[in-house]
Amino acid sequence: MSITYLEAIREAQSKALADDPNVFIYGQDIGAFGGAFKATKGLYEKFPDRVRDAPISEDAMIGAAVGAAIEGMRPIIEMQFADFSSVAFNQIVNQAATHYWRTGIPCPITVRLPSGGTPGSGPFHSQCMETIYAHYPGTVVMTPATVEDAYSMLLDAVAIDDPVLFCEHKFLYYHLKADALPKRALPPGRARIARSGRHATVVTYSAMVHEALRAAESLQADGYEIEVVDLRCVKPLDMDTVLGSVARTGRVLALGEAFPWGGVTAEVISRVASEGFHLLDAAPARLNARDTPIPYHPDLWRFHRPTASSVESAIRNLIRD
Amino acid sequence: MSITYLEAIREAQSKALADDPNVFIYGQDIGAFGGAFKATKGLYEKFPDRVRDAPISEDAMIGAAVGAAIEGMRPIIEMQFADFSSVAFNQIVNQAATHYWRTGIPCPITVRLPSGGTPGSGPFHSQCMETIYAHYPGTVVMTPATVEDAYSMLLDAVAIDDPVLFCEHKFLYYHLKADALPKRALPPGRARIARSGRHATVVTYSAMVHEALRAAESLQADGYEIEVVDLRCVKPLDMDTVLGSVARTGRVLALGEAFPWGGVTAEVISRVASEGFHLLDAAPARLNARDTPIPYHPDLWRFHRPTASSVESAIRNLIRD
Amino acid sequence: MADLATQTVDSDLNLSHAFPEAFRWMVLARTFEDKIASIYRSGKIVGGVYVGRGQEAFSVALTSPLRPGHDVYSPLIRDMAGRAAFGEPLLEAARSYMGSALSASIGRDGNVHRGNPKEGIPTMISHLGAMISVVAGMLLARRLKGTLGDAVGATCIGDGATSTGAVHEALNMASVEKLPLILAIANNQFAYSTPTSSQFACADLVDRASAYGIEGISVDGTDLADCLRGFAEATRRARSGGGPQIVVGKLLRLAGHGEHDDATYVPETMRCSEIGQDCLLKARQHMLTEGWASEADCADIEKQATLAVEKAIATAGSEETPDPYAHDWNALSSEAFRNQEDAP
Amino acid sequence: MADLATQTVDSDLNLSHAFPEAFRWMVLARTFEDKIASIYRSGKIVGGVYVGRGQEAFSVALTSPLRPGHDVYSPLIRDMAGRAAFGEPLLEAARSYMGSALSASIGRDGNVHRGNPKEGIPTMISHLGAMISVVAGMLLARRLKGTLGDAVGATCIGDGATSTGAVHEALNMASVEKLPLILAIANNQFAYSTPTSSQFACADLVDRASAYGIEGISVDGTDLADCLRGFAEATRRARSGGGPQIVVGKLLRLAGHGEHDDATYVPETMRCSEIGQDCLLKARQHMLTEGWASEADCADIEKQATLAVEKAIATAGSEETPDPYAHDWNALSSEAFRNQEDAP
Ligand SMILES: Cc1ncc(C[n+]2csc(CCOP(=O)(O)OP(=O)(O)O)c2C)c(N)n1
Ligand SMILES: Cc1ncc(C[n+]2csc(CCOP(=O)(O)OP(=O)(O)O)c2C)c(N)n1
Ligand SMILES: [Mg+2]
Ligand SMILES: [Mg+2]
Repeated sequence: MSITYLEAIREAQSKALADDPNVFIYGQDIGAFGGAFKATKGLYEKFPDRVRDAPISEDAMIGAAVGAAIEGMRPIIEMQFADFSSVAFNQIVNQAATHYWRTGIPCPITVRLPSGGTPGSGPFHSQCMETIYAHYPGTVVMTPATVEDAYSMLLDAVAIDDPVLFCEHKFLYYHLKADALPKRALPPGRARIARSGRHATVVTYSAMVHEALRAAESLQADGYEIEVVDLRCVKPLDMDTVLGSVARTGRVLALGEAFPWGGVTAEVISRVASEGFHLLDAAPARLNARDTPIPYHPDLWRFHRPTASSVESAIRNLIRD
Repeated sequence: MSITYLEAIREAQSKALADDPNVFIYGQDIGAFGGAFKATKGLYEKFPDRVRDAPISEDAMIGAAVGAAIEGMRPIIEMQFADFSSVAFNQIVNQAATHYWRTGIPCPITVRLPSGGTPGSGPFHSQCMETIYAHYPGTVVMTPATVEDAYSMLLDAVAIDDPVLFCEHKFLYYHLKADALPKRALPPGRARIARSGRHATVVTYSAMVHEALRAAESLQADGYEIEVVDLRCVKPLDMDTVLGSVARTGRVLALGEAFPWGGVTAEVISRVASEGFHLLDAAPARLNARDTPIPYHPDLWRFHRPTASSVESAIRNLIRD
Repeated sequence: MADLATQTVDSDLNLSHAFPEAFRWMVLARTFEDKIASIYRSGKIVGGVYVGRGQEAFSVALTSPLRPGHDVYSPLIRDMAGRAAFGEPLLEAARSYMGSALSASIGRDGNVHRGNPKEGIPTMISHLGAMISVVAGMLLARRLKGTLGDAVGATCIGDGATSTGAVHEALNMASVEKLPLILAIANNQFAYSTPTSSQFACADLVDRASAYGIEGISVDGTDLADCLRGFAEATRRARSGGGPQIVVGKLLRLAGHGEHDDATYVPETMRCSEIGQDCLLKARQHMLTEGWASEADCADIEKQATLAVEKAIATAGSEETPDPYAHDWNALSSEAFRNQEDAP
Repeated sequence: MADLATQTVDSDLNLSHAFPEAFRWMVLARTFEDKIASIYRSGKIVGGVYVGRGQEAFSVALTSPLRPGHDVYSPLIRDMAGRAAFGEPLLEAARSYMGSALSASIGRDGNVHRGNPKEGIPTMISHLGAMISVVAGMLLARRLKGTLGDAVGATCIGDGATSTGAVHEALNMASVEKLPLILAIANNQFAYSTPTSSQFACADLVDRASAYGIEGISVDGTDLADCLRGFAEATRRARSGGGPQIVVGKLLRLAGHGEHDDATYVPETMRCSEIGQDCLLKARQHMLTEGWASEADCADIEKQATLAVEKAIATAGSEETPDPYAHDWNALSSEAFRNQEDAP
């Protein structure tokens, strides 16, 4: 058996629906059609009431999810693309994320954000919005990089009593495959050493984990052992794991696919610099996408986002330093 | 003569309207009423067509501003509170901020965001949103800390051919006074040494500049000379001035009033760590608001945001290190 | 009289019961808010104070047919009367304004930002229009869980808030799902300083109903009886499967936007017109005319209200204010994530 | 026939001129998009391909009464016909799909995301509903500058997009400002897979007009003559100070949502109903019936279209694709800020 990242998301939702009658999914075209990416395929047939097509009203979708959460349900909202959650930004950060703090009543909603670039998707179907949601208090922001995590972290997200932004990466949907679904997983909020090494640490998440792994593989040939930390969750950040790794390697590159100003990489590097300054043997480095919207043309796109080869040069600079 | 920060904003708008027939102001209650904070008082009388009351439609207000900019105008949009721009987030980051890049046609709009906390304002009338807008490519984000800058930077904002988020601080509106409006100013995007010193640098902006100055004043008594850098603009960031200061002091605290995850302070510290690692004699530090929504009760609020005294302790820790 | 778009009024409404009951709550709300306004003016309340002066009839009439504990009610800034009638303890309101540590939000939010979600009263955020979809979601959840029964969800907005995209999305969603949602639109002629002519171009906001294929009712917001009839009918329709309802009240805000605002932009002619009548005085007169109360009874109602208000304010004012050092500074409820994101 | 809410049709419309002209553009649009779809299926276009099959009549009719260079036109994803008629060079369309470095966006955006703001054609973003306020702002600016004259601004959305808050805010704003905005609503029965029954609950989307106090017209979207009459009238009203207009076309999307979608969710009965008729075949038949063209003329029009399309695609396909190394990676136009925010 072989299961893709996308199938893992579907299986997690299927299990969540089966296990808890309070779970329901709401989103555009997710019913009989099974979703723009087929992440809910077959679920409507099994749970016709609890897999519901929404009108094109992202603001109201999140508002309704908060209302349902108040009534004890655990809604999963599928945004058709993460980019369109911009229209629901207010309800996410001001309604959902503040609810527990204002009222003492938790707000267990999961917002699935099909994120990240793929060739030809262009500026409005490619965005990584983890930074936007992580900035606000009251959110948990997950960024699974593997099939196993896509499955187990989505189940975690539904179980968590707080609003979870689940940033699933579209580039990984079909290509990433695992042999089986995991039985056990790290607790949510815990990072993972995806590859161990001793010359430098790359701290990253989501699709960029794979670019980092490819870069590490390639540097192996030159005798460099690169450790790759997969954050899994960008808020909260598991600084223990990050600092533990930096303590071993003395060098760190924070790598992300999002826009360069103030994202996950800034938070990681500034925490490492503040909390682990004396662990550092060289200036910490960052690699992000370029500071423009995400281009449509595949050749521009490949140049806009970090790739194994740009990660490799960034690591080489870091090691040389 | 004495002029407040708020009056400086009004004067700048008055001058912009008088100097250029393509400038107009659009916002809720800004016409005959003169705005919730009276930032446009008297302007409607002078420019009745170009000082227009908008319906409560922040999304459409920004969309309309982009349309007007396409037609060669230079709209100023007043949000009643920065917090309500959350509803216009999509039009700001996806329509306005991408326009030049998508079309080659600049989009000269200024969005005035009355920002930041005051006692009793609570979670939805106190936010600092500079991080949210600075993350996206295609924006300029200004955060004036002085009466002079409120005036000259707002004129800059209107003159700049790109979308400018003008984060004016409500706490400074009435209390901050200057003797006269400036004739000359630093170029936009250039930071300013607000106080010079040699034991440590505080990099900050907006209302926090004054908390930093008070902390520096108090540390002076113990013989510590603290340099305070007022960023003025948080995007683009003037790293030359920041690094120049850190080169002199060897120690840096980044201070901001926004939420702690991934804001201006993260960007500043991670850049200093990356670009000025060898200038640092101690771990760089950050001080932000707490990671909760902004509380209503003044006693909680004063504890939530950094104050001169919490800044002072942060600097003491930094110097001790 | 209530102008009922498609059906005639429910003649079963027992005004002789509902009216005096509602009148009491109106008196209480007015008395409370007058007191709060005067404390505000004395500088003892920080932040904004927004009152429902002139809209008490419309506000109370929305909750009059509701059943606390059974229905959902999401009040807005001018709904002190409706809140009181729906069972909000006066002390809770007082605590919110006085910043008591015993307030529902522990002083985290103030004035009108209070609710009790577990009892069907969501806690409003400031962003106009944002609560309607929350109410829709509560009703949808109950339907999914099979617990909806004949419960309805009621909420209010002003003329200005009708311009928000949020209102449109929520009303449309509620009508697609045919939820028993009642939206009270208080057209008090102004949104802060902005007159309706700069806010919308339809002849009457009740014209919005047809855009959603739902029913709409217009009422005279200065007239308690008309308001009671209109909401009774809307509630009946919603309870019996008629889907979303809108009820538009014509009235005038008899105060500033907030107590800091002297509202000089409201034209004198409007103040002196029909619409500028004080619903409370009219209701009092009606009580006397119908013989539901004597002058002495009314005076007694007013006195009881004053006593209740004074007691609530005194209690709330004597309570501890929140202690930032002992405060729980966690925005997340999950045990695993608490105290993880402390400001560096 | 066009069902005009308040007035009767403008009988002055010279169909014998407008119809054949529009028909030509419909043929060109269909031919072009068929070709693009086939290139997509061969794997040579990356990204999405969305075509206007079945809506060419409605799309072209919107621009038929417009004057390029004078009016504003903001097309959406299914408006190849309208674009062509409004003067968009076919080569520009081809370049966008083929990712030519000479495309207006230099390959930064693709397929339908093209425009020419300087010529009154804003460049769409994907977020549904977001362009209407942009058009409103363009018209407002012209009015402020005194250059509006009798210009109008036209734009389109689908049935699904009517559920966005953005549409509501923009329509309301345009009606408050009484702007000459024409909104074409193509009710093609589906938003991706979602049928109108899950999207709205009003009987007809034209019922939205009264919510804004504006005028609405319904047309048969499969019938070019009806579309032309409806838009001619709406445009006349808008030009003559009548304020915003909505025109709702009933039709069926005769393709998948995108070319990746086989649209099996569209019921066979619907495909076979009146609404499922192909507007292009109907228009062709009408040309013959009215004697505006012979079979040979039509065949010639089709052949010319094929030649034009092949030429445009061949040219665009032979052009350079964007070179990332030589590309200008600046999101800001201001000289002072360029090359400052390079990815660290
Ligand atoms: C989205 C949004 N924009 C702006 C505001 C600021 N604001 C608060 S109340 C108000 C006026 C509301 O008018 P209306 O809806 O008529 O209610 P009323 O005050 O008359 O009861 C405004 C503009 C807000 N709260 N939310
Ligand atoms: C705000 C927003 N949400 C979701 C989408 C994704 N999306 C793109 S097209 C579409 C369906 C649009 O349907 P409709 O408006 O009827 O136009 P049609 O495709 O039928 O022409 C959806 C949901 C989007 N573009 N914008
Ligand atoms: Mg009002
Ligand atoms: Mg459609």
